[in-house]
Amino acid sequence: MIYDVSIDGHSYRLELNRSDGQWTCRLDNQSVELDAVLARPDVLSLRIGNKAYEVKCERVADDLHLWVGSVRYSAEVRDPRSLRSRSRSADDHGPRKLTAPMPGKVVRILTPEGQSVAAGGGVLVVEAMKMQNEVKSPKHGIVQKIMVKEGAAVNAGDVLAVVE
Amino acid sequence: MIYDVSIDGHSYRLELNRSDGQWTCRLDNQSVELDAVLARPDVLSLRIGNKAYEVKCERVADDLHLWVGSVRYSAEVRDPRSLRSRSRSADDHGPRKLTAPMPGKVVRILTPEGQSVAAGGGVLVVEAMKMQNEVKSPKHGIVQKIMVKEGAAVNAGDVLAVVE
Amino acid sequence: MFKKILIANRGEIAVRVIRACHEMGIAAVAVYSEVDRASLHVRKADEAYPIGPAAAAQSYLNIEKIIDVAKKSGADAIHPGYGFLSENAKFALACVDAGVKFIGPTAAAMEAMGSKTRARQRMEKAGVPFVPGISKGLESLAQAEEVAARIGYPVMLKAAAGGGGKGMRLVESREQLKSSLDSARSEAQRAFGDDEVYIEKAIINPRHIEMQILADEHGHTVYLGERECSLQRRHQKVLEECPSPVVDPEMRRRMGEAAVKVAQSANYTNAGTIEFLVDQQKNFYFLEMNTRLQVEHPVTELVTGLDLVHLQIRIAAGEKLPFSQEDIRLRGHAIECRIYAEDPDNNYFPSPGKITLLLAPSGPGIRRDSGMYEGWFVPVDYDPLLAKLIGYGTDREQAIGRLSRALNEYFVGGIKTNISFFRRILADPEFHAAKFDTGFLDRLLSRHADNPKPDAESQAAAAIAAGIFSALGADAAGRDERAATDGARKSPPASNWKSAARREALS
Amino acid sequence: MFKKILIANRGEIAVRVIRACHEMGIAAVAVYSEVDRASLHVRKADEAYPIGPAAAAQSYLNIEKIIDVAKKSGADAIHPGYGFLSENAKFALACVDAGVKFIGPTAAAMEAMGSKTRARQRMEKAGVPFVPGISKGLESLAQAEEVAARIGYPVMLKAAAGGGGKGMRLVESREQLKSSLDSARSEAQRAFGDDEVYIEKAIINPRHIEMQILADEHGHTVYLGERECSLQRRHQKVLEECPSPVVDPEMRRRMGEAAVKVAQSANYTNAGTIEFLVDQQKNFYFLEMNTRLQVEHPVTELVTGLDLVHLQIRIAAGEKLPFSQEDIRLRGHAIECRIYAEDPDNNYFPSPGKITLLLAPSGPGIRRDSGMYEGWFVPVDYDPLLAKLIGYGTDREQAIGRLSRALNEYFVGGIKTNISFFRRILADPEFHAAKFDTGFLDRLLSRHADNPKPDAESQAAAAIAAGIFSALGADAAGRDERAATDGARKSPPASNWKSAARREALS
Repeated sequence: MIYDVSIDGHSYRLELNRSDGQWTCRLDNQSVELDAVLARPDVLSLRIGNKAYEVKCERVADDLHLWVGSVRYSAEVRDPRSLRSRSRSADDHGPRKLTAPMPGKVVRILTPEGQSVAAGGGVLVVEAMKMQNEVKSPKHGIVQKIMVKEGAAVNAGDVLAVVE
Repeated sequence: MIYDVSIDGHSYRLELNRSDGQWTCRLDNQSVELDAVLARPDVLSLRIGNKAYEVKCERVADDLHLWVGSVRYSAEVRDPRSLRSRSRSADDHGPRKLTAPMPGKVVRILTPEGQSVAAGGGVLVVEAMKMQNEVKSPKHGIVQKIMVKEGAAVNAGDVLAVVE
Repeated sequence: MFKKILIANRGEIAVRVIRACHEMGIAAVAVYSEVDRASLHVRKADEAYPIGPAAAAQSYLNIEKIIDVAKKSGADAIHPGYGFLSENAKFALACVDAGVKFIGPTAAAMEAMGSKTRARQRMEKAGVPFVPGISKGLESLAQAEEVAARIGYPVMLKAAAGGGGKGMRLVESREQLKSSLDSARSEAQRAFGDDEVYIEKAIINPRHIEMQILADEHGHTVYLGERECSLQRRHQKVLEECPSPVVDPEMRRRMGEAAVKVAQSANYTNAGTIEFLVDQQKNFYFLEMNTRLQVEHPVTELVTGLDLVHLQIRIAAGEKLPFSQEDIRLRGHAIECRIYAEDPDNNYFPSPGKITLLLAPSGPGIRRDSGMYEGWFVPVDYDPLLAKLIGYGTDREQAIGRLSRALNEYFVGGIKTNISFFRRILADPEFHAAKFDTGFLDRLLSRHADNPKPDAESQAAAAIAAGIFSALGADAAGRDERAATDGARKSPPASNWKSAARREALS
Repeated sequence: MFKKILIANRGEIAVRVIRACHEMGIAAVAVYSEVDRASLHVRKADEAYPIGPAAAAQSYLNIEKIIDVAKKSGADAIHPGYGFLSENAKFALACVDAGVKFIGPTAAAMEAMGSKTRARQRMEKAGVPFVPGISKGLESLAQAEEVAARIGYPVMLKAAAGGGGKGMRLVESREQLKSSLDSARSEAQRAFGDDEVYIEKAIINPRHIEMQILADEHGHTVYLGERECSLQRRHQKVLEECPSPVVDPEMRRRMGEAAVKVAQSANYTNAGTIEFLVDQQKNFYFLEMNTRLQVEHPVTELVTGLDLVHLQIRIAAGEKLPFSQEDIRLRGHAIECRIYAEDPDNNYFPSPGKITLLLAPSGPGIRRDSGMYEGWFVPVDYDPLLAKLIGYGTDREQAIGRLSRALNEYFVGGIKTNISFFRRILADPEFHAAKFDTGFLDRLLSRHADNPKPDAESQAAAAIAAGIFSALGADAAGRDERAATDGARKSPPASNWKSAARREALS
């Protein structure tokens, strides 16, 4: 299996195979001596050579972060041969979905359907605990669809709008 | 649903029904005001009237214990209309299975197949961490079958022998 | 001693008080709003009563309902925790009327210290230093200009009923005074229903240091040492320590004696905290009194070896303080981190949701006071404080070392937390040198890109782990747990949103 | 200071030492046997090296392999924990040869104190009181009869190399002497490969009280107060406290000074413990010295405010003790419970297996040193100590209250533990009154049916809960977790059984 992995913006090409519980691994075409144990769901005990790492996986809505020791990395994984592909990379082509970053209530729509929005421009406002948060467009485009009404309760990861 | 429940040897007749997440409950024919929330698997937050209890369920092999606050009760539940019935009550009729109380190694067979054994008599010996433990017959009878050999590794709950 | 105590609160502080009750052999009565049925404080209580919808005004702030539960349950005392009704004099009076002991000061003492301007007047009489300015609300712009000219710019406008930075304005020059006064007044009116605003000299880069006191009902008042609370974000405390790195025994004695004087001037009883501003020359000025248990009380407990909640209960039960001032000794150093459900990627916006995985630190010198558990849904309706992690050490360096170690062990999956922020603070050389003031954290946060350069090896480990998690798929993911526990509401009922309570301004 | 320390151990003590390393900015190297790959100490280390099969003799006791890892990893020191190689003089020498610092005493000091008879000879010279008897191995039955007649029955036969109650016999009269001597000798030979047995007066209903010492490599030795270790089951400590309820400051000073004398007589360095028997008149007698960190060291840490592992590392790195005897003050009270995987329904037989649910206590005054985690498979191959729960309080009563509260919060699902046993101990009136000796627990366990009469309400709650768990079925059960983690081996490989290691005799 080959993955394109991006860690804090740095891209890796990762080749991983597993047989009999043993992993073989190549990272950017370098062979890596790997021993991995899933201690709990979302918690890996890794040995790379004789170095040991506990890696925890933080999944919140569409955000993926990995904690290695004291450092928290943002991560993106793309699996070219799988449907589990995930990417938020800077691909400006095609429609982009805007999702709720956390549970909350939609209090205001800033850019209605059909209007244009700049990259980084606010499309709607979600509120939790009386704090308000602008959901911004990742690209310049037209707000193709708003999927929620003002006042609607939303969950983390719900699609709120599509920018084309 | 009706259950026969035994707690530390004291028997209860329990009627439980659930609709819309609300429980109705009768205990020994007395109506009980019940509110139950499963906080985690095996952890119940109960309100009986306004009394609050955290009850934890300890399942080890065939043993069932319930922890209520600081007290640990041994429990047996029989559901007369269900296949999930479980009972170790003093029913001397029919064959009885002897199970391993914990993972271990069978180090000795005390009563071979075909021989008779008294209630409380040892049938085989299981060892863990160099400590040895006799598995005893719950009733007087004949050792119908020994399912394991000396030296075998067994897991908690494995059937070791049948006494008829 | 009391037989049964009602805890009029939720979250970690309700759990902390329930624990104290159980440790003393006292039954604990919980109250809970609709969204809190699966909360930890309900699990741990001996009795639990629903008190209404999520909106605090209709539940945790509803005096009538809480007094009603106290009567129904037969509780002989009420502990208010912090926030909610803890500094509400009407509630303290309602307890008296209902014949239930309020574990805290009298309504009269609360009122004496509740308004900042009235408290300043009292300090003036008692001879306790406070920041130069006036002790009454401003009557006019002209008066404001006159006072500001006299004490010198920069000056601070503050709401008399204030807290949490609301109705507060820094004014650098006379030109800004009018618009600042107008906006401070209207913000104070909106936040507290009271537009009284007063003026005082602005202390530049102050430290915020507070003194814990305890007073029994027999006239004995003692101080238990200070807490350094300068590490604040948006006027909210984030990390506190005891002792303060800048307070020496002589300064501690002077601040402590001033604090005792403040408390005695109001006939104060039970636990209380006197907050001081400290300038760069180590002059200290009375700021305000908090007439309740503080969020950060554990650092004092670790360094004094005392249990403040046990002592609050004993005092309220009429016992005398079991020690005198000379018996109190600070030993070692303690630091507290307030763990919030906040998104560090999104300007520390609240991050409620289901906790899918919880790895909790423990071991030497680590205390954890928590209101969360794995599988619980952090409700959107209240303050996002999840837990407090407190590190103790023989000295400050060891406390920092232990806390850093414990923060590396702490992990909350399914929601975002500010844990990584604390790692950043504890790794900061100026924090190690104890060179900070109340503006430190805002400056630290503005230095955006100074994350410690991750080493290439651990970054490669992250890349490999990301691939393994993808390869293992759903089996390796905590969030798709099969067991549908009730602690995890898949989706909060929409009605919660209509009534979302204001985040409590706690300090 | 060291840059990298190898921890030649597993379980909670390996985790505890790794934490200390990280707190001090030192990298930690773990070693692990085949069945320990998923153990917590491997997860927490910076480097981890496999050292062979489950059998301790081929892994954790294999000096060559461990020295080899030390060289390969570039570790500059080795911490042995307790048990395994911690009191092995050959290992300490092998470290010297390899140029790696052994964090503990020298091989010579270990050997001086390792044999009980040689240690007694040394005490005789140093003038430290020890139990009347002989300081050499018995040569004949006739000699045994002569000495027993002189010191008076009852007498105790003990293996010189002994520990954990093996090779030990209480002899009430001359008639029993021959058969007891024979069986003690053969048991000692089997257990320690050495049949040397000596004789001493049997102290009836003694207390077991030990004194912690620390000695740097510059000639300074201090004592850190005593630990009360009388609560034992089958000669294994179960619960320890600091201070001892029967030791007053004067007795502490005398015991402490005797302990320092013992240590100095052997040129002892690093942390060590001198065990005393105390009779009913509070006379104390030297029993033996443990030349390593004790399992129960946390109670001393909580009451002194010091970190013994940090100090062990500093001493080994050549630092001077950062305090003198006068600086050491005991404050408050601490009690430790050793949480074992043991079946209370089955005579405390070991209960290995998968931990399906883990609820861990925390909060004020609670320290938890643990080697387990939810989803982990407790291996059948080693000592079943899972964790230590330590409660601290301003006084003994508060420590008991907090510990009782924390024990009610502690729950381990999937295996059985001795947690309920501690609840029983802490609820016992004689324990509260501190009226106990080394026979207390065995007497408590023999009083079979004195479980606190459960109240009808909580028993009814149990019945209802049992029904609800049945009704909810597998969804409510923790043990059927879908995610197949590697920490949980469904079935231990059969080969483990062939090589099951002897449970370490620790005290």
